[in-house]
Amino acid sequence: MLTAILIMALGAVVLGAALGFASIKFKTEGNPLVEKIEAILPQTQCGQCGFAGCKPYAEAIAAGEADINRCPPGGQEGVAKLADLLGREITPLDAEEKPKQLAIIDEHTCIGCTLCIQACPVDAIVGAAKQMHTVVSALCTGCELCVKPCPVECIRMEVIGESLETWKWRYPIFEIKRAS
Amino acid sequence: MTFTTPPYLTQDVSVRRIMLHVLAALVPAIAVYVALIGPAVLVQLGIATLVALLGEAAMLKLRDKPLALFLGDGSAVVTAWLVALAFPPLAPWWLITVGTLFAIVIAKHLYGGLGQNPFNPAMIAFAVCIVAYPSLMSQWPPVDAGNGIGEQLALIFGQAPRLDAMSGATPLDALKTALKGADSGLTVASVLDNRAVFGHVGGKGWEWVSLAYLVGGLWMWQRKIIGGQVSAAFLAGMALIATALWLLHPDQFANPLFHLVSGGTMLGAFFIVTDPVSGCTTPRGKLIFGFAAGLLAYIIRVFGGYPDGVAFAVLLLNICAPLIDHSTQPAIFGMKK
Amino acid sequence: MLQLFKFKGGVKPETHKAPSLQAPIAKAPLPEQLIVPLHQSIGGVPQPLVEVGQHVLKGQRIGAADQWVSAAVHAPTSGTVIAVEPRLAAHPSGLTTASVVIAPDGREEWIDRQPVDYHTLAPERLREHLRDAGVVGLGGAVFPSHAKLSAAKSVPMEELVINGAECEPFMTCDDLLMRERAEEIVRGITVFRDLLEPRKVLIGIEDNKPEALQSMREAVARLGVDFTVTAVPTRYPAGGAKQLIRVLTGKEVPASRRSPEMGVQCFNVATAYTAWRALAFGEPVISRIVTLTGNVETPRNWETLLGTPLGEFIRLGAPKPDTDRYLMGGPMMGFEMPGLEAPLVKASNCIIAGSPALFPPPAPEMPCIRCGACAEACPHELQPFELYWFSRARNFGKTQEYNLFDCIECGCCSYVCPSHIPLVQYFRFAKSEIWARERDKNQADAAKSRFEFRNERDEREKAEKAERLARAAAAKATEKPAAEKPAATVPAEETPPANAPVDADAAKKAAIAAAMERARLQREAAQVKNTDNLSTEQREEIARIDARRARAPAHQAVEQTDVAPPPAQEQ
Amino acid sequence: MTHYLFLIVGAVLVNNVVLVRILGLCPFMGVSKKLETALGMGAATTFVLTLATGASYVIDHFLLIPFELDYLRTISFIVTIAAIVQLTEMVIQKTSPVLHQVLGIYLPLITTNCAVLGVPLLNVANKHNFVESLLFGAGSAVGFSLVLVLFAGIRERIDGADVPPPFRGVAIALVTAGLMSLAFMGFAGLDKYQ
Repeated sequence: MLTAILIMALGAVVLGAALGFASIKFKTEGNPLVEKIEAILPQTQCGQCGFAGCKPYAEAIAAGEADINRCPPGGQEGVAKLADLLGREITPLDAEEKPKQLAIIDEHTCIGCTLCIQACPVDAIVGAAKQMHTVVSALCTGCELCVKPCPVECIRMEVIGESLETWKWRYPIFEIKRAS
Repeated sequence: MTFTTPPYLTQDVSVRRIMLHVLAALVPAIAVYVALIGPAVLVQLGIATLVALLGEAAMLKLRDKPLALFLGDGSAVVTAWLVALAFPPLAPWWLITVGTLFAIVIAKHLYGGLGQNPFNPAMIAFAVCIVAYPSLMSQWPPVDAGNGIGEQLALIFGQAPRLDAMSGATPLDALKTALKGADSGLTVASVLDNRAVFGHVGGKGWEWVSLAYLVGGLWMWQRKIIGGQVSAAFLAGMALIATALWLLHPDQFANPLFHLVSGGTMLGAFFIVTDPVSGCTTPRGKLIFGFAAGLLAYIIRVFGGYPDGVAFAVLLLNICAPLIDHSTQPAIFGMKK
Repeated sequence: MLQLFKFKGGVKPETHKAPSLQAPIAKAPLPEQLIVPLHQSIGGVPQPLVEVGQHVLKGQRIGAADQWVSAAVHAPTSGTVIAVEPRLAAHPSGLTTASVVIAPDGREEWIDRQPVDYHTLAPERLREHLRDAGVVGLGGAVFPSHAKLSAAKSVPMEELVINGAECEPFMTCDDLLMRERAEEIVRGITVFRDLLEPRKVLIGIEDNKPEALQSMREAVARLGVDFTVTAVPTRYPAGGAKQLIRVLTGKEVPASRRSPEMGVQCFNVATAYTAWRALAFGEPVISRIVTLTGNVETPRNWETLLGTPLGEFIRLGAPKPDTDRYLMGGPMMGFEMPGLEAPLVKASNCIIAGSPALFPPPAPEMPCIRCGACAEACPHELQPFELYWFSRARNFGKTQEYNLFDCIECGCCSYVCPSHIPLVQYFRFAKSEIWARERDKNQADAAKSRFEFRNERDEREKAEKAERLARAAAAKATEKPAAEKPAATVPAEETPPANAPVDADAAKKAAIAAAMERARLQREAAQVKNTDNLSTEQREEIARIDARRARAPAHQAVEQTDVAPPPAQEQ
Repeated sequence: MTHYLFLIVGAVLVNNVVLVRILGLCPFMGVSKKLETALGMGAATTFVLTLATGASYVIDHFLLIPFELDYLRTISFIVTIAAIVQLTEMVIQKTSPVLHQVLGIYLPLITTNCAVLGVPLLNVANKHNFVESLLFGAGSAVGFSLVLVLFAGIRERIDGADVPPPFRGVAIALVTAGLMSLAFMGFAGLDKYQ
């Protein structure tokens, strides 16, 4: 009995020492995964995931604190990509998927309060106090963060239409049933 | 808005046409087979076809796919015929039913149906049944058993004792059993000398069935339904190892010709390994696939525990196929060295 | 005899070329209206140079190339501009594109055409001249030709390949052009040769066009140039630039490289012809030869003004009653025109009237059985069935692993597919999805950097403000003793316990500082924010918006300033 | 020599640890969605398994048997394996963070992977000597990695297949594993020839 205890204790000590040594020798810092996750997120910085921007959300995902299905601009496809990266199951998006949008300021109503300028996370609104503002459409991510702060409700979101440059070939769908 | 897609020109090719060619290529072998064994073969083919079509229809219905289109493509019938030809001709009706259903439902439709099965359905049917019912699957009637049609039907539909009439085994099995028989001291030559069982080269009568498969296969090759590389590689793989071992120990190993014409070699070479869905598709991949399958088939039939190795060899290579394809991608235009 | 090489794959569909070869090229009559899209070539969108109501002359530039890879567009005839607006484009999408609509005056009044002797021009001027004459690849790819006319710096130009193969079924416009105007083509090639200085010039023509071969050989002999006119075996897509280069030179140009890097360049015969017309006659590209064939009573090749609406053009051939669609381009790679209002453009080499009998509706798509017929037919030696498998599953990463972007969309794979899978459609779908993703990704990256920049700026501003507050507090503290002395006798609450005053003072100072800050911001705010780091387009956009705002009723803004909350309120 | 060959062939193919002995299914199902991760997991398991068989042989023969402590065999094996796994995890985390993230939960799971415990116990049961133990361990590990990689290849392809919805994902993967197992039955008897 005693030998048994002794031997087990000896084993524990040896293995413990080895592990302790390894934990010092192979210490890791930082998490390169966050960057990979962030690269998948659409960078709208809209906060719809409940985090203050894409990076905090990426950090939360990497730490296992947040689900991967909370990014509406990324859509179901973003969820699939994240699931693929992280080896998790694909879950349905935790919100409604919206087409890509663009903020438009009605320049006749705008009073030049600059509130939307402060709200815009990507500096896509230009203008000055008491002067009308406008959205630089190429920079707008469609995050809707400027809509709420406007005191006169002059900002609306418009769905971006297709042009010849952005037109995409459709997925070939053939009605097999009808054909047969 | 719907889009029409180029090319607007079409030519007369279809899956149905390919499948009909395969069926036509099987006809000579079936004819010889019937002449040797009797109408039992046709009964088995009938059962398999019926079950396959019913199973296919049920699965299509369940999966909400167009029935007429897919039933008409002929792929289920091809599977059914291959199952029927791989099974012993006097096996009970339920055995072939189980096999065919397994092939159609599990090996084919669970993976999405036509074109998507990673394993050859007919070989899955054979493997399942030989593992589950080894004795029933090993009972091959001697070619000159002289059973009448009534007797054969009774055997298939289970109203006769399955004893003496079924005493035969395939030539391959007979050879293996004879050689392994305890201290028999027999050599291959002496065993094969028994013309009553082994005929001229590969088992009495069976050499003619094999020849018919070969004829059908060559016809398909000539009609460009099959490419021929896989078949050639398969036969080469088997011939190579058979020749090597035969030259080393002619007493222990049968000659390569015997192996080429016996068992499922020819059926496998032209109708099984040529299945593009579960096989390899790259030029080099096809050669590797065929060669390795031939090699493995020989190893399993000679050293393993089953009477023939074609089915298992093909299934094992099916497992490897995606990886072989992946690692043998041909160089594309402009990227060759 | 030139040694020919082979390319793998390819198909041999029935050519259907004979009907439209019966008659010589004819000049199409002036249509009632011309719709000239500004964007007719690869590259930048030309800016309109004309306004509604303006009278234009035939050949007058109406859209200027806006960057190096871009080509000008011209008025095809004299007349009045009646609209500059989006019109239906000759494009499978059915979308519109900015177009100049011209009502012809019927006088066909030319601009002052200035022939130039290209030998006197510096190569750079010559290229600009071609760009401003709107010379683009007329084989169908419409890549601006001047941008292809420079040799690579490190690789000497070895072969100049001239493409007269015309492998698409039905199409005969190049064939007739070579038969009738071989000399001008050869002269055009001479220009290209002088710019690129290749060692050899190889003209490849499919061997099913003996008349064209004959005519080109004669022209080459007549002009005494050492170009090699070679018959290449008829096999689709021998007229693909990469395939023809392969056949004539043995070189294979992969998708990842440009052909000059391999010492070879390729032009279509019609391009050489228009280049010569542009130089020797001062005529910009305002018309092209268009084959009108298929389900029509009188198939023929027409020299047609660009901008002719499809509806007017097809009347020339008298379509049969069962015609249900019109294809632009060949039956292998072309597309269905979205409507009769769509105009003919520089890329319109052929219009085929289709009927259910001529082009039967596609058979239902069956699953792929991996038979490999497509891989055998693929001239780029791809594995189309693998590409299909992953495109269908939207696994785009895998499609790129299998070299999706080397696909030239020739349609051979779809043509031979026993399962009737529209493979090319799947590949186009995958390609445009990948491109869209690339765009999104670039946008996301830009947004991210702007977001980070903004955050940094916020931090900096906060820090600066804190510093200012601290400085202000320090200043106040030095002032304080002086201010406090006279008030020494006031009640105790004015002089609270030891550490309390700091807090109270700080609060007071902060309030003052905040007020000052507000005032400062108010002053500063008159200046527009966020205007650094803007690209030219963005500046232009702002300029346009400013202009619009200038027109907007000014009083509105004034009235509403009253309701405005205090500006730049932070926290 | 042939004896060792048969031992290895037996361990890799005939008695494949996953498809015939049905051990170690957890990582087999979990880490076979992608080829790269399967390769990584295969390498990690091969490393751990070979090390574990060696270490457990040493412990068994120099500690447990001399002191007649065979009743502690299972627990001491588990502890040894756990330590080796922990070590591997640290090394992988340091050298390949992405692989570490991808292997995720499965890496610590090697600890309780029945294959890793099963092979040393089989060694004891079959009375393998040290070399045999190592070969058997390495063979089993190679067999595990082999089928894992092949399985990943098939799964990547099935991923694009039009599998009926109720069978998508793990269900069809299990069916596939079953059919692979069926195919591996073809090897039966190969290690017993003559």
